[in-house]
Amino acid sequence: MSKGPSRIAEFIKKALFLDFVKGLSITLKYNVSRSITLKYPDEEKWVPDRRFRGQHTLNKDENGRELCVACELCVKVCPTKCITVIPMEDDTGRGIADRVAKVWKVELARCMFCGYCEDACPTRAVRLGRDYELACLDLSCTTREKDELLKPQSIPDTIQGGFVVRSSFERTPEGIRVVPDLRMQKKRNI
Amino acid sequence: MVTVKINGIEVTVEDNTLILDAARQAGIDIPTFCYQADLMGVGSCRMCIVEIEGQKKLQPSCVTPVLHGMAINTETQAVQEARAGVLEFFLANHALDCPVCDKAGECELQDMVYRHGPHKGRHAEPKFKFHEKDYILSPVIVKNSNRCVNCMKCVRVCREVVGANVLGALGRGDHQEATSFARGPLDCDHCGNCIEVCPVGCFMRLPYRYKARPWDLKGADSVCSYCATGCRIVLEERDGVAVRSRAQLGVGINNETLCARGRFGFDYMTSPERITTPLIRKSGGLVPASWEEAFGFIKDAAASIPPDSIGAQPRGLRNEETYTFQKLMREALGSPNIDSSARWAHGAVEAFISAMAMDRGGVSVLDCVKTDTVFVIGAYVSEENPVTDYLIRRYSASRNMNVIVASPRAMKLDSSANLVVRHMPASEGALLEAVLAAMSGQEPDPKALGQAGISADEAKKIAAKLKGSESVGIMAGTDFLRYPSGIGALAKISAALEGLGKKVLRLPLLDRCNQRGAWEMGVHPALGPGYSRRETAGAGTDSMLDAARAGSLKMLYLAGTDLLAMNGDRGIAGEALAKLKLLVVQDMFLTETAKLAHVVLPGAALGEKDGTVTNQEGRVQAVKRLTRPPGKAMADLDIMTMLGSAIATGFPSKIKSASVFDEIRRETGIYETVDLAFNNKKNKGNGHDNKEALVRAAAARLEAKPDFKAAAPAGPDSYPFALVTGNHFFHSGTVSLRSETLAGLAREPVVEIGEEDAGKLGLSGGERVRVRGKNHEATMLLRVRKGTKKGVAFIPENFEGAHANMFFKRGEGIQRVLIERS
Amino acid sequence: MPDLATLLEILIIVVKVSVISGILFSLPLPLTWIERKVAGHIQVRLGPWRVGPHGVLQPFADMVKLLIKEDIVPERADKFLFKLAPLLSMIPAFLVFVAIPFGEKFAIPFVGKEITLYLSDMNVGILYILAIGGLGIYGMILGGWASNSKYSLLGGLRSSAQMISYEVSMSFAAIGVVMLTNSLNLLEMVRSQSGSFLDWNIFYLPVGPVWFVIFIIAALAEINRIPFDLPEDEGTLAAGFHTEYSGMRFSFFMLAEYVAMVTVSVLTVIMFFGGWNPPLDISIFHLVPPIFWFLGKVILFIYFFMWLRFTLPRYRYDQLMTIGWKVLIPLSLVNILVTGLMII
Amino acid sequence: MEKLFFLMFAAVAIASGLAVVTARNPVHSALALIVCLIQVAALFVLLRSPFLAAVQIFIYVGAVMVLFLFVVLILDMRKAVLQAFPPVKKRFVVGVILVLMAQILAFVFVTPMGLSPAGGWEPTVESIGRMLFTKYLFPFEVVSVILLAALVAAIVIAKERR
Repeated sequence: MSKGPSRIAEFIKKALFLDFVKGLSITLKYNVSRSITLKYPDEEKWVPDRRFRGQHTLNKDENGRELCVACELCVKVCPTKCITVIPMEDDTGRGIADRVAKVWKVELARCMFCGYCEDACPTRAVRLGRDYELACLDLSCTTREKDELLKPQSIPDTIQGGFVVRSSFERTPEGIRVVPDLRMQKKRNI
Repeated sequence: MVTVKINGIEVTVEDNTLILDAARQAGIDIPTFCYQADLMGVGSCRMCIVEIEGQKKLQPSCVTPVLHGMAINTETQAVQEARAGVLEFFLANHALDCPVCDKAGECELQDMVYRHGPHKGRHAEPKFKFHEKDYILSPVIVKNSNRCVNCMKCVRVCREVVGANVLGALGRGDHQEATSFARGPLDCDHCGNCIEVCPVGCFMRLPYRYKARPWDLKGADSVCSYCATGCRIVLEERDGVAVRSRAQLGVGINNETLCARGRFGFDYMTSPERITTPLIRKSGGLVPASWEEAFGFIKDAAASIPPDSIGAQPRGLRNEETYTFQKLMREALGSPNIDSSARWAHGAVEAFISAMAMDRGGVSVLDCVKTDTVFVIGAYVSEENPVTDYLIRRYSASRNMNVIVASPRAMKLDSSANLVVRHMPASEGALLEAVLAAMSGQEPDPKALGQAGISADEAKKIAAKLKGSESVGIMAGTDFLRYPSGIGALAKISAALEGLGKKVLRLPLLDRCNQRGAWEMGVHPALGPGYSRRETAGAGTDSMLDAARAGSLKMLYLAGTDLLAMNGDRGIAGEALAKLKLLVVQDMFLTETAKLAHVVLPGAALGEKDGTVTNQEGRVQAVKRLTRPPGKAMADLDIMTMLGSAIATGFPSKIKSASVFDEIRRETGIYETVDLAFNNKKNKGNGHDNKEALVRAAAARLEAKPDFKAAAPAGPDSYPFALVTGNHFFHSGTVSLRSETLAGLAREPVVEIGEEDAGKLGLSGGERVRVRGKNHEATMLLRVRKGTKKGVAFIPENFEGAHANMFFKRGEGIQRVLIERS
Repeated sequence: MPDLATLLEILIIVVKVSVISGILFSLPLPLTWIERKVAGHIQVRLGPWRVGPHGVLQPFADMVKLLIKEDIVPERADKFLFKLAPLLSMIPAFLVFVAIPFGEKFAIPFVGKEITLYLSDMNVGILYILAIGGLGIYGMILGGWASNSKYSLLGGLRSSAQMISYEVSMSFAAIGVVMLTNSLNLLEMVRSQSGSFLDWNIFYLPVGPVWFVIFIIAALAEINRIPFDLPEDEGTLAAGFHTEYSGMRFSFFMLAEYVAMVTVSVLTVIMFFGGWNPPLDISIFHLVPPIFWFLGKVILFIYFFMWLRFTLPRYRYDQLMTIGWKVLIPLSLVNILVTGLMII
Repeated sequence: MEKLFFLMFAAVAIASGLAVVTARNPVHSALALIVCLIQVAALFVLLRSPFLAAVQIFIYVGAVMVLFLFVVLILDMRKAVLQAFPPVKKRFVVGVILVLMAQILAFVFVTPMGLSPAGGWEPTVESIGRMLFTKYLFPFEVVSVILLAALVAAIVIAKERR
């Protein structure tokens, strides 16, 4: 019987729809609160943290030599078998060893961005970068060849990431592009 | 027999067994680096150390024999710590450049460290480096001493198995490396056995360098297609391109050894010169066509030709294909004229088969080298069958036995021989007659001795050695097929030895892959499958060529043979081929013969089809398909069946090679008991030998032993050299010239003479000389070989630039030539 | 031959019908936009943004898409019923507006002609609305059955069961209001609530709020809105009865649904919130034309329904039945008794 | 004018009534029955009894038929489903639809025209209520008792199944 009063209170609560009112008040509060949507791609763009795993990039050492020694460990470890490496011999000093990659190709359509290739790489040559705008209108962009991967990515390594920058949305004959303006950074809680 | 206890397991083994072998018998694995069963033990790596109860120090099990009552522990903590310590020391200076090392993934050091090793290094000091960059030892071998673990397997295999003796240890202590003299380029067989035995990435293949990783490769068991030794290889491909060929430890008679041809010569498969589409001669030139067009062309052209045709084949075709080929000729086309280009004396084949007892079943080469006396005659075994040479050397080194080598030319095997006899070319018959006479106690005929160019003493020595042995292995080679005059004597000496109650094992040494298989499949004018005699004998190669010259033979079908380059008389062959109304050539490359053809059908390489091949011993081994033939090229069996069904009714248009082999088993009888399980690596009974894979004796014996007349050397007496021909060490037929790697080892034609002659002529090796014969003259490089008989010059048959067969004319026998500086 | 006055009457009716139909037909355009915006903001995001400023053109884009989309009829469907069902669903939703008043009268300036702000002043208005409004269910049932798809069939079954269960309570709520206002005529109902907001039925204590709650809950269930949208429960039934529909036929269902929501809002306002009466009987409020009061209240309720949709989760089917039969119907019966006592 | 409407409604009512019994597919029968009931409701309107019309639609069309359909839908009628409906040519269907549209127009135009009630008695809710609770009290109560009995019977049958 000790539960009596509380039962009555429960009943009154139910009869007066207090729970509903509470829920409704919460949603009403959100309704009038500021939205957290990023106005991507028109105005803003999120610059990911360094730990973000986007499109692959191949690194070079400080002398500009390719770090990749074409050991194919990334190929071996890749769970989706999306990387193709064909080694070749080249002692012109292009790479850090005389074994360099003739072909270093990743099929992004199959990649699941797990980062195992990064872990397996003995020379830290391959890294998952921060470029995440990978869509295109045909299948041409689903594979990335070595030349493209060796180019620096749109966000330099010196930038820590984890913030929003202003950006502009450009339509060019080659396709559409989001150009971030890395000078203006603002932290946003996401 | 002694009984020892290993890890508590009692095992009874032979006296003098090594602890390691005893442990393996007991099913206990002891890790090793430097141990290899066939090589002398050195105990240098200390990986195999075990604890023997009662002994304070750990002992290397690969050099310590067991004693009765020994109690051995292989997995105590002391042993495990010691192993880890050994590995730690290896790693102290090991380059650890696994990501760029070709061996990574199949590296024994990697596996060992993974299993036994310290997983943390304590060496902080900078590693000692022998050199910064890998250096090239030979056109096929590249070396990185930084990875060496000093197991010395390479040195030992080079000395004990190959006999080249070009590797040794350089430096001392941790600066010791196994390499060539002063790290200079190697002058050896380039066989690459050092690469195969190297447990780490110290010796590496140069052509395979940085091509793939072991886990990329898909392999197919195959058999080397260059000579008739029948070495088992594993061809490996990446992305549909064959990149490596290797032997496996404990598999096949070759047992991890190969020669340069087998290890590096597979790249003819991917040569850009391969024919990828059928070609038809139209208005003078060969133009690409479809298969239907090609078959239609043959059908139309053959319609007006009476069944007088020929097939000739030696190389690259499987048993199934040769069987189907002769069936196609005999049954579908109705022509009895079928022959294989067995060197130059086609008529001698039957006699040779009989003399070498090939109709009495296969003889294992391992049995043959385990006899008391091995008599090698009429074959340049070191160059034509290098792996047979390895086997003789390896067994003769560890056993008490005689090796007799009789040959006009010096060869590598001489160093392992007890008796070397240099006789004149084409005088094997005279030599054997002299030996026969000596055996029966008579004085050898001086005329025969003079003809053979040997002394009576030498003949007596041979006779004495033969007489003094319980068992004799006679290895006779293709010289008997070039100059058949000695075949009768060969048969006689075998009979004489058998008459004395000795066990005689006769092993033919053949220089063409599946040559024996072709004969056994019935590619012979008078013999059918399984050496069964045909009622009506057809024409052999020589008579067919004569008929063609006379115009009575109008069509020729050549499968995989380069008749023009390999026939004994190029003049006759060229004339005959030019007169033909229809010449069909089925080959992988546009050979000189194929260039004359009216229709060229692109065939497949051995690694591109399934089937079986028979080696010189009569051992039947299966080959598996690794890659697909390029372009529109097809497996030869398919070509034959499709051609057969196109021009004859009732011929099946497609047969599986397995069902053809079943038919062969049924029809020939001699293949009935062949057990192909030998090929299966997983097969438990897979040793170095498998007698179940040897062919059985034929039901009917061949009795033909005609005496072939010895022809006197032709040419002016003023020409001092008797010209002999044979295979080049790196080349076998003309296919190997299409292998980029082998061509890189030897691209130019050479003439070889003895040291004495060279000195007399004032010539030295590497000079360009002119060789002048009665019929032909050519310019080539001079090679000087120590120990070759005076007055003997050798030209390899293989080079397209300088055809040896242009020096010869049929019926003239051996030629005299003059060598002068050009 | 009818005289001029009759013809004028007919003309006025035709004009009114066309105006109302036009408004109703175009109603989903702003409503979908508002709904998506409300959804977005309640979920702290923006909603449609890219088509036009703040995405206002998004509904037009959707409309174009629906118009040009392929009209798919499943092969083994009952073709006639399949095509009939969307119309069956849509027509009753429109027919309901015959009886709905939007105000009293409206004088057209400069002409001196007064026109009524309703099509028909039925003396059984409320009954008519309930009866015709209830017919919309056939569209769902037949559409669900004709599609020959298990999801659709289950959706149809659910909607019929749900409709039967809640029609009763809704009718009781209507009866309650009829008892309070003593009329079946909607105009009369509004008239009886004139005065300040205390005269509205919702404040007819203690029974007014109860009737209101019963009506709102039952109406939500009738028009298949969350938390009672089980017939088109995408979690378990793909899209319920309209799974197989596409293009225009699909949009007819959506149209009917939105019109039903408006109908319920309008009914709520008329029955409980004083119709077009301002909340306080003061002259400033009377300056505003009554139609604006009416529309303002309706819009508030439309917002309320959307607000509910993005606040409450969907009920389980057994809960739905429990609420209908074990709570609402007994409660209505008790409330009728109380109401009757109060009236006496 | 009224006669015309009456004939139209009556004809459609009879035709749809026939369709109810002739249609193979129960769903189609139900649909035809609904049409029939609506026609009857329209006839009530013509008889100046809008209340009865509304109740007719409300109860029969709105509730009873929904229940009918609910039961029918649970039946397994795969073969029946595959039959083409309606089993006549397209132009008949178009004709029927045109007639139905004409009826809607009739509804719209006829009802609010303020036709005077027949016989002076006005069938308002009030008068119907009065009649039910005075003159027809006994039948009303009997019907309600029968309904109650039916209700109880239904529950009993449903219970026994368990």
